[in-house]
Amino acid sequence: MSELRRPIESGVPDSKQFMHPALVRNYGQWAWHDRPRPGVLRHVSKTGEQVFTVKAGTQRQLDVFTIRRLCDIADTFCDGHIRFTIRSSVEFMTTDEAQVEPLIKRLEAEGFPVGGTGNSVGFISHTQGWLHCDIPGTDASGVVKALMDELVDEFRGEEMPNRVKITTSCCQINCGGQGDIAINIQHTKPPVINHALVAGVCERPTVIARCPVAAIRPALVDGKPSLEVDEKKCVCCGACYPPCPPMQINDPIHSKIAIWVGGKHSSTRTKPMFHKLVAAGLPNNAPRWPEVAAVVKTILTAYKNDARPWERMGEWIERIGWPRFFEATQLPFTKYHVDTWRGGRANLNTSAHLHF
Amino acid sequence: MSELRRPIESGVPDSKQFMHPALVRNYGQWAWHDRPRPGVLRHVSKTGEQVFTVKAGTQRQLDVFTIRRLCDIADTFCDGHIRFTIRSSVEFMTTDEAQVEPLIKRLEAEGFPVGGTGNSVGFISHTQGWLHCDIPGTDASGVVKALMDELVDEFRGEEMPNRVKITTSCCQINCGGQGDIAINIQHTKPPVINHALVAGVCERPTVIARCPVAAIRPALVDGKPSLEVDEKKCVCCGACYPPCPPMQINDPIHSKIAIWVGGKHSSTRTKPMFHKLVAAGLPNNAPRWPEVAAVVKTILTAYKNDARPWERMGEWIERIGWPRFFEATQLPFTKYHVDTWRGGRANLNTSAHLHF
Amino acid sequence: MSKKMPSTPMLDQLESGPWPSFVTGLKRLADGEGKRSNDIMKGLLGQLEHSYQTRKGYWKGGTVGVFGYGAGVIPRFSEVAEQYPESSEFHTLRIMPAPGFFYDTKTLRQMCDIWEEHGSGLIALHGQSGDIMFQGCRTDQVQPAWDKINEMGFDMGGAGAGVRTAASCIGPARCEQACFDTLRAHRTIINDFTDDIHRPSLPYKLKFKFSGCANDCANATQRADIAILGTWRDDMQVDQAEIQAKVKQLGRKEFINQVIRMCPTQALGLNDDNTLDVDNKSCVRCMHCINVCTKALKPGTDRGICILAGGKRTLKIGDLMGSVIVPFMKLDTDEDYAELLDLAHRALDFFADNALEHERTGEMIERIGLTNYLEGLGLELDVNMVTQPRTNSYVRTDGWDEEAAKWNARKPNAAE
Amino acid sequence: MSKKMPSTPMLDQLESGPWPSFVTGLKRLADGEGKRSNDIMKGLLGQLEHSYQTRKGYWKGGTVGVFGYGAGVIPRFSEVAEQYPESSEFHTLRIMPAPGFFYDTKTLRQMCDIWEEHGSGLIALHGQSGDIMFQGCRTDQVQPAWDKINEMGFDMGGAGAGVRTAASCIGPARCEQACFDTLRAHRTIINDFTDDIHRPSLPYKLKFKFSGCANDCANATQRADIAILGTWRDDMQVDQAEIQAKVKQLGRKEFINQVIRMCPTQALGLNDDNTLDVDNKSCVRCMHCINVCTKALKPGTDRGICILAGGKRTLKIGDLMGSVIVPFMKLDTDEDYAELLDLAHRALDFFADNALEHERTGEMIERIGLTNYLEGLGLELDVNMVTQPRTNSYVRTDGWDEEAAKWNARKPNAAE
Ligand code: SRM
Ligand code: SRM
Ligand code: SRM
Ligand code: SRM
Ligand code: SF4
Ligand code: SF4
Ligand code: SF4
Ligand code: SF4
Ligand code: SF4
Ligand code: SF4
Ligand code: SF4
Ligand code: SF4
Repeated sequence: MSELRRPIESGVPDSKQFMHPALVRNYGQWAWHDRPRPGVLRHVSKTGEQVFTVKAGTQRQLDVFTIRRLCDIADTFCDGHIRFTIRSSVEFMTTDEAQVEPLIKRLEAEGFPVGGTGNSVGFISHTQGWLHCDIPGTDASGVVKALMDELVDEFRGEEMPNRVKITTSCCQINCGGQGDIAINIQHTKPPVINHALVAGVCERPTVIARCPVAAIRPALVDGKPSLEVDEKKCVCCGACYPPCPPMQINDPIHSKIAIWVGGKHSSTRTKPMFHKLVAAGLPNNAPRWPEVAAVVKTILTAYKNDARPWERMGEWIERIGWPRFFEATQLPFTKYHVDTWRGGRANLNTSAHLHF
Repeated sequence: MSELRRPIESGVPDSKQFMHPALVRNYGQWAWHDRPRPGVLRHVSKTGEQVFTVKAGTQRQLDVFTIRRLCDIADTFCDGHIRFTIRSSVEFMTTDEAQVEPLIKRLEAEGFPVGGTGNSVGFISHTQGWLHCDIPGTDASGVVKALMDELVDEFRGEEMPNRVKITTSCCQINCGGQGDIAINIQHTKPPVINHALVAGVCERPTVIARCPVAAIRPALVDGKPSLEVDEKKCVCCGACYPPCPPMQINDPIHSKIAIWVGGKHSSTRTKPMFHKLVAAGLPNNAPRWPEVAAVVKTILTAYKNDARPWERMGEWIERIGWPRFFEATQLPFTKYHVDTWRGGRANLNTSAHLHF
Repeated sequence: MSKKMPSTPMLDQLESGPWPSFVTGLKRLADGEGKRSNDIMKGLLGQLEHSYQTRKGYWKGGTVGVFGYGAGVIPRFSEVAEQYPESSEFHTLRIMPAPGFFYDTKTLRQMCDIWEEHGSGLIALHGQSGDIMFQGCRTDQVQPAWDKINEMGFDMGGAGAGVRTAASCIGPARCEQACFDTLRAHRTIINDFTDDIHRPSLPYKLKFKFSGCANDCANATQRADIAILGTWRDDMQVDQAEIQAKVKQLGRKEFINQVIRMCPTQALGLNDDNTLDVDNKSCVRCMHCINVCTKALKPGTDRGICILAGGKRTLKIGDLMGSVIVPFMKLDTDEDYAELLDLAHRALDFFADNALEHERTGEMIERIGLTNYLEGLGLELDVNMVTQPRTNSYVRTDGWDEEAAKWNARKPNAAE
Repeated sequence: MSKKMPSTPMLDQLESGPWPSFVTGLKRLADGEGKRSNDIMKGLLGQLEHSYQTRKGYWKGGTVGVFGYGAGVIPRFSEVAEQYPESSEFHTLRIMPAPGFFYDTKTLRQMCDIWEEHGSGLIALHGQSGDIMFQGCRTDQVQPAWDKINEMGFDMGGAGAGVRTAASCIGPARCEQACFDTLRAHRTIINDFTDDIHRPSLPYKLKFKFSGCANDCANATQRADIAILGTWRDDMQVDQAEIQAKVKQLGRKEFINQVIRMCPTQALGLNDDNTLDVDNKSCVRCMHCINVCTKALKPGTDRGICILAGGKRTLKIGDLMGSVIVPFMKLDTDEDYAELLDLAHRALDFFADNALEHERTGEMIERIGLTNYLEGLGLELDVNMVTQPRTNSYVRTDGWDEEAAKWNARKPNAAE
């Protein structure tokens, strides 16, 4: 094709051309659903027609060979239709109940764990990390693989009190978003500035404007225009690093991992909630991050043992109280847990509501 | 006595010397209570002893004649013991159930309405106003007398869903505090500065520091040091007026009355809540403030008709939703209702929770 | 001096209606001759009517006090003294009542007599902070009136930038919910701070309030710099037979609605046999179910106090509620009281040393951060102090390991 | 060019365990000769292993694009290209899938073929914003790869300071809860904004997301500048017989615990005959009871959307959730869709004109105030936009009467 080909500005294609025909037939006609077993959804239409969905986990970062294997399965069982979920799970749909078990067997045999439905631990939504991003403190795919290996039974089962949505983010920008559990890089030292490069690479006013606590000021270093950071003010957020790569924030030791819990996007029961810091200072221990896995599993165990049906992580903790959460998980509570950001006072206990 | 008498720095006296002996006997021994009828409490001790309390309304700003009349009643029925509540109601206690009815009759006969217990509208806690304060925008005692005249049946009965605590404050400093309904002065124009006096009376840095929005700056007016106000910034709060009386904030027309609802001190069920603005721009219409009374009664009627047992004003509105509150009261909702103060974003609806 | 009753057409409109009228009271005080109070009140009625007519106040402050004290009198001089000379001075003496506002009639009558002789005869029972306000005194009568009141056993209350008069709920004197002795705590603290009440030298005011339980009848949480509230840390006391009676009385559906459904933390369940299933670990001691079932439910037996700091009204950063600085401490023995007193002194000292001028405790905490405040008071951080941990990652955490070690080194929860 | 497989001892540890391993996938791609993808992946594995060893990333940005568009390619140049020359350029093409992430295998296989030929063979399904991420492309292959993908009927997604790729839940395609057609709304809006996706010239990014109900499976509230969620404004649909069956299944106590007690607004009561008492006026359309009782309860029939604006993550003032700017609008007819489109354009234009550089919609609203934003978009204020009215008296209200008149002049609630 010609180098000068004009793009066809077509936007997103119509989904119906790709959908399983049963979905097209019953579009907007669904009456109810249930889950015959973990990993399987049954949606029943007002017309009486049923669609079975079998859901399986993937690695998101898919090589073409894996995609083709998924396609083979879809060709065999689903007339060549396949769908991915918002969390990169794969869904196979069929109207034929008899196909469900064979489909499950095949998926498991090919190495795709079946599950992720209902009150399971879903796949961990994650970000780019060392594989692709220009500012990452860790490798999200690696953290997620290591963790999913440990959590696969919770993915396959539906034994949690409610859905568990875990996310990871490889820097504090948090492309992974809020989660019931969020596993995020937390830098602990101010950026290390390569003064020789600043003048050449960075638009200084832009960088200064990016700092949330106004800790950066222009400076002359060795006669060259550079920047300096007020280390007392700096909250080590790394926001200056993308616009100014010479302000290196990543550090093999001091870029730690923090764990946050109780984020919730849904407006179900409670209003949506932000996740809350529970653990920090965990080492960025590639390739399998055992310290992170240990904390995540401790939290999940406490939740699983104690929460009531339908309570999301954050709701459970609100009911039992944060004192009991820290007690149950044996995580230390420190001054860093006390919110100091704007409006942080709202997170103080301004009541006689106490948990003992 | 000598002009040079040294004070006896005795602090507060021991309460027990004034208490009804039955209270001293059963101190800390109370088992339960109920309310045989509105205006009357029965407290039963673990020892089986009972104390009946008859509660009545007063005008708080008491002349000695009225106090002596109350004393006469206490002498007749309560062995000379008498108590006031935190909201300036008067309480008469007796162990003799037979005395309750005569006591009630006597109080009512003497012009003290019996009530204010349980789910009634209690006496309106109020502040000094024109009677005594140096910065008031209205007369709290007058507003309260006018209102209690209208609400006396609600004081005498217990027909509200829960206790109703009303407060008034004669300036935005809000000595009356939070209330289920709070009736407070709200200034609507910046202070009018008497420049001739500023230099002589006011410490300018103190005044400047007092402004919550940094709207005041030093200025030279007619060659004299004075102050000026950035009227675009000024939120007409009146905070500059006490430290600088030449910055007159009170105005017969522009000092309006605003009504706030849903304040709550208790940690009962919900955490304590601040009151929320519902109506403003009401005229400061002495001596009987009919416009204020009308709004208060509308709010109370809606609450009484619609709230469920034990719901305080703010809890009721949270359940039914603010849209329905404004609908039921027919009060206008304006841009001024949208919180613009620090942390005001927390009062926006960040969810799909909607009331229709 | 003798003077005619002023014409008060506007005020007169506040004499009608069923509620006791303060105007009638003022007129009764004015309606006579010879007594000091008669004269003062004639002037006052005139000025007040003038306020009603013009919708403006006409008092200004000044400096008036009693010998030996730096505060407690609120001076009021009239800006329209030429028109109403009799009330040209109308000062208030703030006097602290006994905790819980208890009186015998002898005391009250004596107060009336003093105030008729030296003042206007107008007494507020009580001011919003809890003072007896002897209102309307000429400058020359302040000292003699005070001398008599003080001799009766009463002391001056707070004003200005000092410790203020405290308030407490009736507590164990007549309330089964009281989890500590509000009256004793009130008296213990206030009587140890008389110097700071009478000779104010703080950055701004400091108020204590005492409520026996989370119902907070003393409005402590929102109106006190240091709020002391009763609570308990063991299980609540349940009489299941009385619960069954209550279910019967209300009906099942209504019992569910009023009790089960209204518990803020879903700590209650209704068993099929109409007994109550209480999950005490989830309960936040809010008092609701206990209030509804006064006979069936009671606070636990391991009672004590929690302390909140920083409540206040609007100036200058917006209203603030107190927030928890001590989730639980016992308050039974003399040693417990001594410990509380000591803490109160630390709070005062830290405030004196660290607050800016005209800054209240709550604003100071907002400025310096809760953890610095706790450190300043020598208090240990506790999870109950937060509604939730931080939601924002903008914090420098390189001291994490040390802080974690501190936590691990001590018992992790005040409850244990 | 032919090269040996790099040694990857650390990465190899991510090949064990039950979860599908991306490392195995990368190795499979690298494990061969001749194909472009084989080479690129050998380099990539080397660099990634180096990252694991040193705990640092080695990519930097740059400028790479396709003809005619200003965005959609994320350029990545290696900082360690000398060591790993094969992956010295490792750009990503962001391609928008069909709403709801539907594919047929023909399409997917075709994509695989293209990417094996022109790229590294690594495709993310999907990025957090919803793009197909064709990762690992040399600069010279970007255009040819793009040309083929585009010819297939797919278009480039967003990057930089423009409108971004949107996401929607599966909606009416397979969910009984869907209160509007998420897929149609998604396609309608995005396909009208292609210019703003492909030629970004906004102050900063702008994201749309679409969820069919308050369960918000698309994470719209917290992750979209403009979130569109389904809701209803009449009464929910109740099948009382199915309720009774559910009560029987769970038992009364447990039904109370899981349904009645968990409703956030106490809108549900359990009647003594095990039917449900729904107070629709108190219901906030949270979906909980409907989720529990999938057969017995359904959203009402008068369905539509609500719109929230301003959600985003941490930079620079802290995480923000969207807040309601349209409590309800119908979205059935073509006219309804046109109206939504028009509103979306107003939102974009206002953002373009008023946001500061690198300021998101939420930060702009925080800075200018919600009411100014509404005015800018020509939207009417509604009570559902606030959780509660202001709690602070610091506001100048001298325009009260005019504002009140405005309100009184129009219907007071979007619900009517
Ligand atoms: C397939 C998917 C939508 C899509 O278009 O891709 C989906 C599908 C369904 N969701 Fe979801 N949700 C999906 C992501 C989400 C997300 C977003 C996410 O995962 O990142 C959320 C919000 C998460 C949050 O709040 O942080 C989400 C919150 C819910 C909820 C509310 C849960 C709660 O109580 O807060 C429900 C209701 C329920 O559980 O009954 C729900 C219910 C459902 C139902 C039962 C809807 C239905 O009637 O079909 C579907 C069952 C799926 C299952 O596997 O059990 N879905 N759901 C997404 C599957 C993701 C995955 O692979 O795991
Ligand atoms: C690829 C992706 C992560 C992933 O692995 O899935 C991603 C990757 C990056 N994000 Fe993101 N973001 C991605 C979804 C998100 C999301 C999630 C979402 O869209 O739902 C968010 C949170 C929601 C939001 O928009 O706030 C997100 C919030 C950010 C932010 C913070 C924005 C803020 O206002 O707080 C930045 C920083 C910036 O834009 O300056 C950012 C910046 C970046 C950059 C461009 C880093 C940079 O500034 O150089 C990353 C490029 C990585 C790369 O090499 O590909 N990314 N980013 C996601 C996009 C894939 C796609 O197109 O489908
Ligand atoms: C006498 C008094 C205490 C005192 O030391 O003076 C008092 C006494 C009682 N209060 Fe109170 N409260 C008193 C002021 C308050 C206040 C403060 C105020 O009025 O300014 C509050 C907090 C108000 C707020 O939240 O804004 C208060 C919130 C409560 C509550 C919690 C109500 C709620 O649901 O939020 C209860 C519990 C209840 O109603 O069962 C309560 C319950 C009670 C009980 C039932 C306690 C008991 O077992 O004896 C007493 C019954 C009194 C009655 O008249 O019905 N009392 N109570 C105060 C009477 C004031 C008055 O004259 O009206
Ligand atoms: C008399 C009283 C109102 C009443 O009629 O009951 C009162 C009256 C005044 N208050 Fe107050 N406050 C009174 C209780 C309160 C309360 C309620 C409480 O203590 O529970 C509050 C709210 C709680 C708090 O402390 O925040 C209160 C918050 C204020 C404030 C605002 C403080 C703040 O930080 O926001 C001021 C302004 C100031 O101090 O600069 C103030 C200032 C004043 C001044 C001194 C006005 C001034 O600056 O010139 C008033 C003197 C009036 C007078 O002529 O007597 N008054 N004031 C109350 C004291 C009587 C007593 O001693 O018992
Ligand atoms: S979270 Fe940070 S490091 Fe990770 S992909 Fe997003 S911007 Fe890059
Ligand atoms: S790391 Fe964050 S706080 Fe520190 S200088 Fe950079 S932008 Fe500012
Ligand atoms: S509310 Fe204002 S005007 Fe009224 S007494 Fe208090 S300070 Fe004075
Ligand atoms: S009225 Fe308030 S906002 Fe206006 S100048 Fe005075 S202190 Fe400042
Ligand atoms: S606060 Fe508690 S203890 Fe004190 S009077 Fe009120 S209910 Fe009783
Ligand atoms: S005291 Fe309050 S929190 Fe505890 S069980 Fe009773 S209602 Fe629930
Ligand atoms: S958001 Fe609602 S409509 Fe969409 S998939 Fe989730 S449950 Fe279904
Ligand atoms: S949808 Fe939510 S708010 Fe409405 S009744 Fe059901 S649980 Fe309650």
